[in-house]
Amino acid sequence: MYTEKVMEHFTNPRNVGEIADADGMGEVGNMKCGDIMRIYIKVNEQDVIEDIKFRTFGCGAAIATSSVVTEMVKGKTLDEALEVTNKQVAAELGGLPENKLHCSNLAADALHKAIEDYRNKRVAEKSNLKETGK
Amino acid sequence: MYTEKVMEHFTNPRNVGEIADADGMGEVGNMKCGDIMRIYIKVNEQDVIEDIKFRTFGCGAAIATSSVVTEMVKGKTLDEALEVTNKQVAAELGGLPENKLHCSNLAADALHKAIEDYRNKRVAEKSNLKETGK
Amino acid sequence: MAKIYLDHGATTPLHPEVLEAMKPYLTDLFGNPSSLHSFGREVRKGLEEAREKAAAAIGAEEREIVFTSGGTESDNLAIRGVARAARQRGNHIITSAVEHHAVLDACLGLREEGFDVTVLPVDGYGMVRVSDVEAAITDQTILISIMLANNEVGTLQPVAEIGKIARGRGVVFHTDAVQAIGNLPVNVNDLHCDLLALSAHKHYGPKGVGVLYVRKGTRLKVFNFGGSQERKMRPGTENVPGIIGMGRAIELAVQELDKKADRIRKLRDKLIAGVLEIGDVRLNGHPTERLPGNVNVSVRYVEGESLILSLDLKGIAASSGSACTSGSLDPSHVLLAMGLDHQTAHGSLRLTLGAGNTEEEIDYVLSVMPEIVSRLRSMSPVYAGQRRD
Amino acid sequence: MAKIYLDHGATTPLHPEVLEAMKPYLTDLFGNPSSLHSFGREVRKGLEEAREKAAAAIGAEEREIVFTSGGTESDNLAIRGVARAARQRGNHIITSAVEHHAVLDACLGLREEGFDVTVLPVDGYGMVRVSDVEAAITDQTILISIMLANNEVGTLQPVAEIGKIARGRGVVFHTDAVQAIGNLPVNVNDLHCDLLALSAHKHYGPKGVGVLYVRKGTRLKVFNFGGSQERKMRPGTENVPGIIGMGRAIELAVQELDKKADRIRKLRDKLIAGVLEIGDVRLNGHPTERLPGNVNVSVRYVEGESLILSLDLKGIAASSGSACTSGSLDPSHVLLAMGLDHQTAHGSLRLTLGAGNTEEEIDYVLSVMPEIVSRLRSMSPVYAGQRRD
Ligand SMILES: Cc1ncc(COP(=O)(O)O)c(C=O)c1O
Ligand SMILES: Cc1ncc(COP(=O)(O)O)c(C=O)c1O
Repeated sequence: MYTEKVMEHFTNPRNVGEIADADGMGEVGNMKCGDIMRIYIKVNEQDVIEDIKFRTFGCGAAIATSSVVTEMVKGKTLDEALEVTNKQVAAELGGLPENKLHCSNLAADALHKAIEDYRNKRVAEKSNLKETGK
Repeated sequence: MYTEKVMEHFTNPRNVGEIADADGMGEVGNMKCGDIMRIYIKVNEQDVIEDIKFRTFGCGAAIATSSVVTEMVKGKTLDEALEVTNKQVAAELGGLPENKLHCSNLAADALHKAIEDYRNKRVAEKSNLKETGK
Repeated sequence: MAKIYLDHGATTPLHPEVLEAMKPYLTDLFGNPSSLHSFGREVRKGLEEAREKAAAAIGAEEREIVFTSGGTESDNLAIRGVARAARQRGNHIITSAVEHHAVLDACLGLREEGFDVTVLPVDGYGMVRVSDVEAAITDQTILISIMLANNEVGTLQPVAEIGKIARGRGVVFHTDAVQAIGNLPVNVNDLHCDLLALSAHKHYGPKGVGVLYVRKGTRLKVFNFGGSQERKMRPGTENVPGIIGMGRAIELAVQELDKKADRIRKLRDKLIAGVLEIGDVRLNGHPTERLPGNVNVSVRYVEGESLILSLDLKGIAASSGSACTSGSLDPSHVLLAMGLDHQTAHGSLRLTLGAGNTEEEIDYVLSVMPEIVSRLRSMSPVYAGQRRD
Repeated sequence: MAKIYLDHGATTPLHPEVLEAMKPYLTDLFGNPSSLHSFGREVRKGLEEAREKAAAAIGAEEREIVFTSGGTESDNLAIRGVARAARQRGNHIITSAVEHHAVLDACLGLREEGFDVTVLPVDGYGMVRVSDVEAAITDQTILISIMLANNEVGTLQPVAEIGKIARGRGVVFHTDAVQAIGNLPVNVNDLHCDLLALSAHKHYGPKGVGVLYVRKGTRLKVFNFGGSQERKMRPGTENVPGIIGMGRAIELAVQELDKKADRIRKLRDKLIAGVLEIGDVRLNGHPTERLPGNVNVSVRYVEGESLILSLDLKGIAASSGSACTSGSLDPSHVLLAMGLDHQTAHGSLRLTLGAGNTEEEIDYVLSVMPEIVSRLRSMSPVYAGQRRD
């Protein structure tokens, strides 16, 4: 069913956990479908993802895609990270069973949400700074 | 499927053949159903079946019932023979498969027809005699 | 690595004596039972002996036994066969929300053909209330179908009582006994059922063969046409080795019932107690009115498939009612019908014990479970926030 | 006593390599292929390999193969499945008078549901005329079902031509290839068929398993509900050992085709020639366009079942289209459709050769036949009067 790489990531997931002072956090999925993924990122001055962690409630595919996406984008710039798609995540794992392609393959979406969250916060901060500077 | 006794009669049928100068002949069945039985009888002065023969086109049950009925009534009076039913014939053979009970189990009917034929002829003969005697 | 099979609810291995019984029919005794010659007659004899065994096992007559290709076909033949035959008399069917899909979907599919289907709710243990059945019957009701033992949570249904009511109201009654046979006594007269479905591979027989018991006088309209096998109720050359295997398997299932069920029940109770000790684990299904081999629990904060995969990596075969394994997007309809929320349903784990399991195996399972659960919980976003120790 | 099996048209023994392939799935590999754990995954792998083999054997794609419980189910699923799915487009079905009952009765049964069924006649050899098929098609025609090789008289039908016509007219085309596979090349693209039925036990595979080929894009409305096995076309736990056996059997059937068919054809021709020498015997079916192993003759003045019983007493297994063996009151519908009178039809004898038959066996059969025939003729009331030597 699952490829070896899926099972390897399921067995030894990379970057599990939370980042207490994360710059951005993204969550996708819902309990109805049985998949919830949360991704935390720490971004440096050069817009590079310095640290990334995840927590996932879900099946083997959900855990493995979460794990592999953190590995794929750690050290990448945000713009590079935004180019990663769910499809690429599945391909990186050597493919996923057909019935897992839609519901459990949302890790890239969670990542994008985390980046969005980070950028929204930055915008808010900047406007705060501006206001303060005024 | 068939009892041993059926197979024994099928393998070694008694009284196969014709009686050239039969006193009575009865035929039942038709080619549509695939069963035709013909029974020939020779009757003595005491109304006893002295000789009996059959020819049958048909399945194992048809041949075995023909054979056994000839055995059952040889040496019996006509009245006794008329009491033999298809059911008794089947019982004598230790039973027949259910789907054979109706189409292939007609030997008693053929016998009764032969007796009827004999009696009709006797009536005809007698009236001939009467006419001649007149 | 240890290989521990705890998925007897999904299927069981062949009993060695069942395989022995089948072997001649996989080699020399290959004739078609419909053939007149000796090759056919010998096989016909074996087939009819298997029918005798199946009949004897459930208190039926031989001619009331129809061999099918499995539980699914038996259920469909029963439900759709009765519905179509009784169409003139009424169009109402009663079933329950916790039936196997073979029953539930067969019933629901009939809605398209103008039937009115009542799907009865169950209580928190997954049990149908007899009073609900009674209240649902109308003068249009032609069929009631309620299973004997649930395949997911193991809950036993009050089938004998329901059967009595159905009989009293002149309604045909079908019961799916696929999971029950070999685990509890099954007698068609005690159950007052008109139809009863079995599947060999759930009781140490071969896959691809089942039985539909059809009480004499029960009218079915069949939907497969062809030869005159099984009194035309089930045309097609018979799965001879399968039927021979089914006959032997059901004979053994009944013979070994008491001995086996008691032993398995003890292991089950030990397993349940041990798993509950992990904490934040709830038992699904009835505490006592359940199959001797069934353990079904929900492990909070964790998803079922990931539990199964983790157990599999330790050599333990289990199943779950999570969406990921139910073949649909929703988790088990049985767990939802019992009132579980989605998270709890997704976190369900079914361990079903069978003849081959030992106490050592249970000990092993209990030794690895806590670690597996805590690893998965440590990854879970819902656990992190809501720990309740 | 000699034991000579000449009823391969009824069923065949398992090829020893088929049994070898099945064995692991009767012991260790017992998991349910739907299960996620290793027990299930291993079995799933075997199942999908069997599917590849079946697909390769007939030039299909894997996802076009549906495993069923046999030829009867395949035929019913094809015919009734298409009819119901295409109901909106039309209500006309075309089949032939010499189809197996699984096809013929499935079609005729649809009349009850408002379908219009044309049953095409055949010529004296039992062959359908392509022009008849063409002429029968109307704008209401949704399905044509014509078999590839006849099970009783062995006549091969012009299926490739019929398929081309059906394709051209946009009509779904089903062919029953149950008797053909292993005896002649079967390729779904050369035949232009959308559906094709197979049954393992006719080609040295196990009883109780078959295939329905469903060309992608062909819509079927299934009538069994339950699990999601076989893409929901055929729910229920799979007959795993059966499917594994089917896969291996069809692979072997195709591999060994040329070698086997030529040898059997020679034996067949010898047997036909020898039986015709008895006198007042006629060959039924086409002299050349026939299955390599099929001998079907009518022995005048003699009834078929009594021939079979007599041969059986000599250790020879044969069959007949006489009423006594057809399961109905009439003799074979195939022989009657070919224009045989009742007597000739009742006197039919079918000897079907297979992989294991030898020339010595044929010699033996030919040595005992004359005596058997003359004994039965000597008992026959129709012979006595009409001898024509
Ligand atoms: C309660 C119940 N009914 C019916 C079935 C269907 O049986 P099968 O898969 O053998 O067709 C099953 C097994 O899956 C079952 O557990
Ligand atoms: C041409 C043909 N079609 C269909 C069938 C039905 O196959 P089964 O009996 O395996 O269901 C048979 C065999 O009896 C056959 O010869």
